[in-house]
Amino acid sequence: MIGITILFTFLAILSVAFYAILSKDITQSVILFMGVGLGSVVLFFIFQAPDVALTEAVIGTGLSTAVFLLGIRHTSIDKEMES
Amino acid sequence: MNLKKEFRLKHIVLSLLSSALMLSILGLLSHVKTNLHKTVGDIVLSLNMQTATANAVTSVVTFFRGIDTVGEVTVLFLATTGIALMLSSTQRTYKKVVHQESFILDIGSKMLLNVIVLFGVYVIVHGHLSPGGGFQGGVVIATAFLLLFLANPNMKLKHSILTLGESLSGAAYVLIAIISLFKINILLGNFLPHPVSQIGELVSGGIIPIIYIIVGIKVGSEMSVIVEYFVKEDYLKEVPHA
Amino acid sequence: MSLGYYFLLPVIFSFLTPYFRKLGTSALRGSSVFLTFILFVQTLEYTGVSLPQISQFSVAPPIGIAFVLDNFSLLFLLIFTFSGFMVSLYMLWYFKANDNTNETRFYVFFNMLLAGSIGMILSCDIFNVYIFFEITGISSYALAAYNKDKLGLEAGIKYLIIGSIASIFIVFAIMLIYLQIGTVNIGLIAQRYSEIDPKIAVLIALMLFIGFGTKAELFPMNFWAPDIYQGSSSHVNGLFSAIVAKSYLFVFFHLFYLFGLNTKYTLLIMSLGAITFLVSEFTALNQKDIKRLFAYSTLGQLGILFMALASNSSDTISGALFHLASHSISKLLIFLVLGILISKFKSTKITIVGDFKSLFLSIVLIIGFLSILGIPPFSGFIGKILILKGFALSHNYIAIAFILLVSIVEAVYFFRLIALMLDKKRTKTSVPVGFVNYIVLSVLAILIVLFGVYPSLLTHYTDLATNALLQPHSYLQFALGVGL
Amino acid sequence: MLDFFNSNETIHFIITVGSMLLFTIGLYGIFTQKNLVKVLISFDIMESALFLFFIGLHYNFGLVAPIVDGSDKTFTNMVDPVPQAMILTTIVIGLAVLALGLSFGIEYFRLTGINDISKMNELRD
Amino acid sequence: MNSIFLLLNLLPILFLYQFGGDLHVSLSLTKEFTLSLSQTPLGTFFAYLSLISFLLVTIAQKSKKTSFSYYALQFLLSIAMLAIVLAGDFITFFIGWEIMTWSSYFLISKSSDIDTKSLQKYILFSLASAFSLIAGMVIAYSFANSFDFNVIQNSFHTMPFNIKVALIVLFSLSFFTKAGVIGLHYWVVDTYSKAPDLFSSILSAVMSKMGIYGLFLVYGHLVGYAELKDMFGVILNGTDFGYVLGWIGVITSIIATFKAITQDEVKRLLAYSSIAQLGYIIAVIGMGTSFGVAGAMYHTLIHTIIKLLLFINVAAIVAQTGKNKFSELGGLIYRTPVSFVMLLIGIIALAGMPPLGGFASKFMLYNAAIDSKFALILVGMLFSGAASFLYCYKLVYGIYLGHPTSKDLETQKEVPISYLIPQVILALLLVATGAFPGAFIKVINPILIEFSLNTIPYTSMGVMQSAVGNFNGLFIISAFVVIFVFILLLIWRIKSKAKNNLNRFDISYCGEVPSKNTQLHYGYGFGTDLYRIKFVNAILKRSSSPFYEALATQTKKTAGLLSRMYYGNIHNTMIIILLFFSALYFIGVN
Repeated sequence: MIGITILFTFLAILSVAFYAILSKDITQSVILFMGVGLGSVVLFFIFQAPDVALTEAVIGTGLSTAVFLLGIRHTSIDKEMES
Repeated sequence: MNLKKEFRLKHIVLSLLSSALMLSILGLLSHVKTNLHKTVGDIVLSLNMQTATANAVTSVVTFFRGIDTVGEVTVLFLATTGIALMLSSTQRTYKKVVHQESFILDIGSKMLLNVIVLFGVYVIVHGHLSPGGGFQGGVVIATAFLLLFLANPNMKLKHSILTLGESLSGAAYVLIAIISLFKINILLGNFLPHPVSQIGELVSGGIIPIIYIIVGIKVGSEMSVIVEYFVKEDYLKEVPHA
Repeated sequence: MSLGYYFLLPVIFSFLTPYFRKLGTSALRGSSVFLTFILFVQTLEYTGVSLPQISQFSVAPPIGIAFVLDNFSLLFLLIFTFSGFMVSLYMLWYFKANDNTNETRFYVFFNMLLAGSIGMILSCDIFNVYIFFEITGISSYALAAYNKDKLGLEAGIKYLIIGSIASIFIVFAIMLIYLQIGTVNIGLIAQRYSEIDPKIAVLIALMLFIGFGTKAELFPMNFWAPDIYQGSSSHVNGLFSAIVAKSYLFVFFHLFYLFGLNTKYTLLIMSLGAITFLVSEFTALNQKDIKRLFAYSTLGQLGILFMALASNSSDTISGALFHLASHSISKLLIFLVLGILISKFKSTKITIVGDFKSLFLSIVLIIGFLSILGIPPFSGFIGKILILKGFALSHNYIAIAFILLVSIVEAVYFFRLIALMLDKKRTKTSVPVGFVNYIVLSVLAILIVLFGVYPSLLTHYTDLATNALLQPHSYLQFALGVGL
Repeated sequence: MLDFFNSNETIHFIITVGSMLLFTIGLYGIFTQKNLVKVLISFDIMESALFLFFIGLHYNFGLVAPIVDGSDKTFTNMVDPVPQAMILTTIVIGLAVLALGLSFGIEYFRLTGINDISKMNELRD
Repeated sequence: MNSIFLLLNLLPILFLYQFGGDLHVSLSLTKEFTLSLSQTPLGTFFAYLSLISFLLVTIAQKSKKTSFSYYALQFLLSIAMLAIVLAGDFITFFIGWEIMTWSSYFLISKSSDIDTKSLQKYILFSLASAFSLIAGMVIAYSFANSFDFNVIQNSFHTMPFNIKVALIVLFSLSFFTKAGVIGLHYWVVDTYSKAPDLFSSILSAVMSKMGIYGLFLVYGHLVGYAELKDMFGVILNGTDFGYVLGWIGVITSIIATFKAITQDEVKRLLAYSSIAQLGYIIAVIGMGTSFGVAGAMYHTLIHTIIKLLLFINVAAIVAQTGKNKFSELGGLIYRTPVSFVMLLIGIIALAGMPPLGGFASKFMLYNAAIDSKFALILVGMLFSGAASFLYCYKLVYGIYLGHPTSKDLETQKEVPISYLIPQVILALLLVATGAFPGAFIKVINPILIEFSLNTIPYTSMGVMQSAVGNFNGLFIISAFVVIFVFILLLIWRIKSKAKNNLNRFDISYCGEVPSKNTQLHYGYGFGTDLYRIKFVNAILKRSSSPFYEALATQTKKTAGLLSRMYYGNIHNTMIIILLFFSALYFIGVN
């Protein structure tokens, strides 16, 4: 069961990461990147690493996504034009 | 058109190359030994009982590899300073955001703040007993502030307090290391009593929970500063283009 | 004093800088001078102590982490603390003469740059080395971008991206090492490195090579380096050239010899070093920006050092270490003088060298130039002749011919600058030097001359360092916790 | 079938392949993407891949997290805590570098309006 | 200031005299390097030569306003040269060599009409010479395990043949560059002509001799003429090696002589003349016979004296008139008669005419060629010697004879006495060396012993022994003095009768009345039509500068090509790093 979970989580992470890289919209790729973080959290949890999972949860998916989302407003041209 | 094609070609070649590289590395990595007889981790686990810390990861982070954590805290501190250097400036003025006072948002965010901060404190304080610790808890506290900022953009943090928390906790961490040198002649040693029988209790593990609390304060204040700078960047008055 | 202070003291000083600032700018500046002075004096004290020395953190290695000081790291420690002390003195002048809005932050980065570099050379735990690598890295990114102008920020971003690549390689290597051997202690790794599956051993070596080689500015990985130097302030370049690059170089060759890679990869690294030297000296010919020019010069000298340090023969390595020390001092001197000129003329064209009128500055600058060119009686000569002698003893005449031929190219642009300086037809403006700079620059210049005429002052340490590098037995013992 | 999936070799294989593929995706991102934010994301993906690889290979069936609860006070049959501690440290460092890079990017964009790293070429001969 | 430095310059001479030819000091620099001074007869000869030259030039500087740094650098230069000639090992030698290089560089840069290009030329050639030297010395070290001359000398015969050849070639290249052998002389003319006027004398008279010293050191001391003979074999009566050097020297002197004749600038002419004279020395230095060494050594001495005299003379004229071209000078004989006489003595010696020292040295040179039976080389030397009459004549005619070319030349006064003192001393030295050529045998014999060659028999002060017969300098000079006095009396008698026409436009008897702008002085055009002779034209047309210019252009192009790699695109840099990694990976792992 664990093996299958790992396999499918990896598949999910891979596809999300792939789309995060390919996506033209940066906001979208940041959100998708958060998906990578979420998948990692699951995997870390499965791997019996709750500390790392918690860290990845608050940092990888929480704070760094927030920082990215706040940051990309000021580093992309299309957003600049809107305001 | 031609250029575009070339560009795609470059991409295809590069991606093929990177996949070839990774596939070949993959082939190699199948040689990686997974069952080692005696890693440092095994020794650490066998020694961990002496530290009277229920969470072995915590004891590794704060004790066995304590200087790593000092370094890590320093890295965060440097990053914060760097971000402050970049995003704070005397020429920058922030515009007053027309902020619709929303009762629910206001009260809701403040209520949530308390809960989140409490959770953060819990995570920090129980770092040596359960998963979590100073880093995680500190970041949780920072996310509480993030929530607050999002709810009320005009809010201002008291920088002097944050700086105080940041500096003093950092200094305290180093001081603990140095005091330990004088007490038991080892830097960052566990000089407080930590009887093994206490394992699993809140007060156990000697300096380990203290260090994690200090780290929590430091990470919390630093992350809050980072969050504040990034949020404030939204409300810059001028957006000059050179 | 415990070795741990080398890291903990700068850290605590950095953490407390906001409060030093509140006491006044002089307290802030004074604190940094004080800190670097203590570190330097402490290092001088270690020269009289029997080495290696060890000081552990928390638990004894190989489980815990310890700082080990052997003769090889002592030499670097001397260079770093001395350079740090000189720069901190120089900063007394710099912030008086220039914009000091972000002075507090500068000192944070400066102290931590020093601490990170020192930690990198002292730590006997490879993951800990990685942490210090990041500390040094982040400080240098921030210092590169410190001016917050277009060029500085660009330099900072570029440096950060390259640093991230390097750190990914290093993390990967550390992980593979841990997976293979189950330890991150350098001593244990060195003992068991031969047990690793040979193909994975190659992969690990390669990743460490790319990681540290990129940061140490080895040829195909150094296209970023001139940009960084051009974008940053001149005194920061002095730090990069005298301390940062040298600390990566230290780790590179420390691991190179400890892990026994010297038998396999000597030729590769020597030839890469040679190419680095050739390409950067040629490229320097065309430069119009003074900082970029000396960036290429630094790259070139690092190329010689790579060539000589990888050569596996004790004579050459001893010479290379002498050359390294001499190069650190000379480049620091040059960059500090350039800092004075740039802050006066607000320009970075190479012509500023010909525009100033100050006998003192001209003399020290020319001493620096001649020393880097390896002309007696300055210290660079001894370094160069020792390296050449070492190559001669191993009958590596190609290396000798190569170094000498490219040195002529190097001479072209150095003497072009000197000719510019001596050109009487240019209108010269007098440049205020500042009291403290007289001291700093003359100390550096005197050291260059002193090491040139009385080299046994330094060769004593370089010989010891070479022995420590090539026969790392006692280092390995200490890294495993002997001596506690 | 489930037995096949529940062997150590299999999950280690899955982890190795999966994380290296993730790493490749990050590598591909670095090769092709020029937006600074995208590059930073690629770096983060590569780092995540490494973390998964490292933590995953230290997991074997039957091992538990290195935490004791009050009742059972022995540290046996547990996952190696040292890699976890190292990864914890690396995650935080990664965040720090990322945030710093982003702040550089913001400031640079404010000055020049450029977010493409291949167009940052004021610094040249 | 001048007197202080005069005294300072005296000090080393006294110091050297004090030790009386037996100075052996050593100072341990590091555990491998020792700085050692070890006096040899050869070194002593060159030491006195250079120190006395410096003293004389310092005297001449008395009336020229000179800064402290100039004097200090000049003193440093003299000490550096002392270190070179007294060095007992290569480290000392090289340190002296490099200090000489850069101190002279800074001295040259003090000139008012120096430009960056000439400075670059000078320093790059000097450094190339130094680096070739350093390459030689470390290669020698790799076999001898020491930089000490004696150790290298003892272990030289144990080295493999190709290493021996490499060493000889490297050292020769280094010293040839300093001496300005044709092809490597690219820097010489510009530097000599643009250096400060008095410093040119040191460059030409002393510094180029350091190259000669180096050649003597290598061929005579380190390698040894016997070893040279063993290595390369014998042709006619000299060594094969000497034959090659002979041709190099002769070609150098012929080309430089013709180039000298066509020059308009006084110092450029002297510079080419210097190259030509050093060519003679190089022509005989490798012959491996006593007379070869003696000839080279004697010519070294004489050339030093002559060039000091001429350059000081010219420097005085330039300082007095502010003009340094033949086309701007002329007719100074009545205004500066003493200078004229001095220059006359100088060129008589330079042309190798009896009775002065120049003749004795030329005699020795030809003698050496005859002794080795190198007939063609002798012919070449004679040809070049004959051609050198032309530029000697141009020198005296262009400056002193003919009509003054401008008004201000007519009111010139005699040059200051401080310029004249060294000239008089040097002229007397020329007379003395002409009169007592045998005295030199006493100097040369210890050197010949050092080189393990046969000594030249000594009969008396005035007689020079040679392979083709003796020549009695004292007799010749007495005869010449008698004749000279006779002619002088005759001239004086005629002159007292003739009327002295002082107006330079009073030449209307030619049927043409010159205007104010008419050039009346044609001396400067002397020799410019030589290109009509096909052979000379072939020499004059060719120059080494296109080669070096092309080299510089190519270097620049290469630099431009390489610098395109560093074009600041961080994205590509990343890709290159990763590609490099994969390349190494595929090579290393598979």
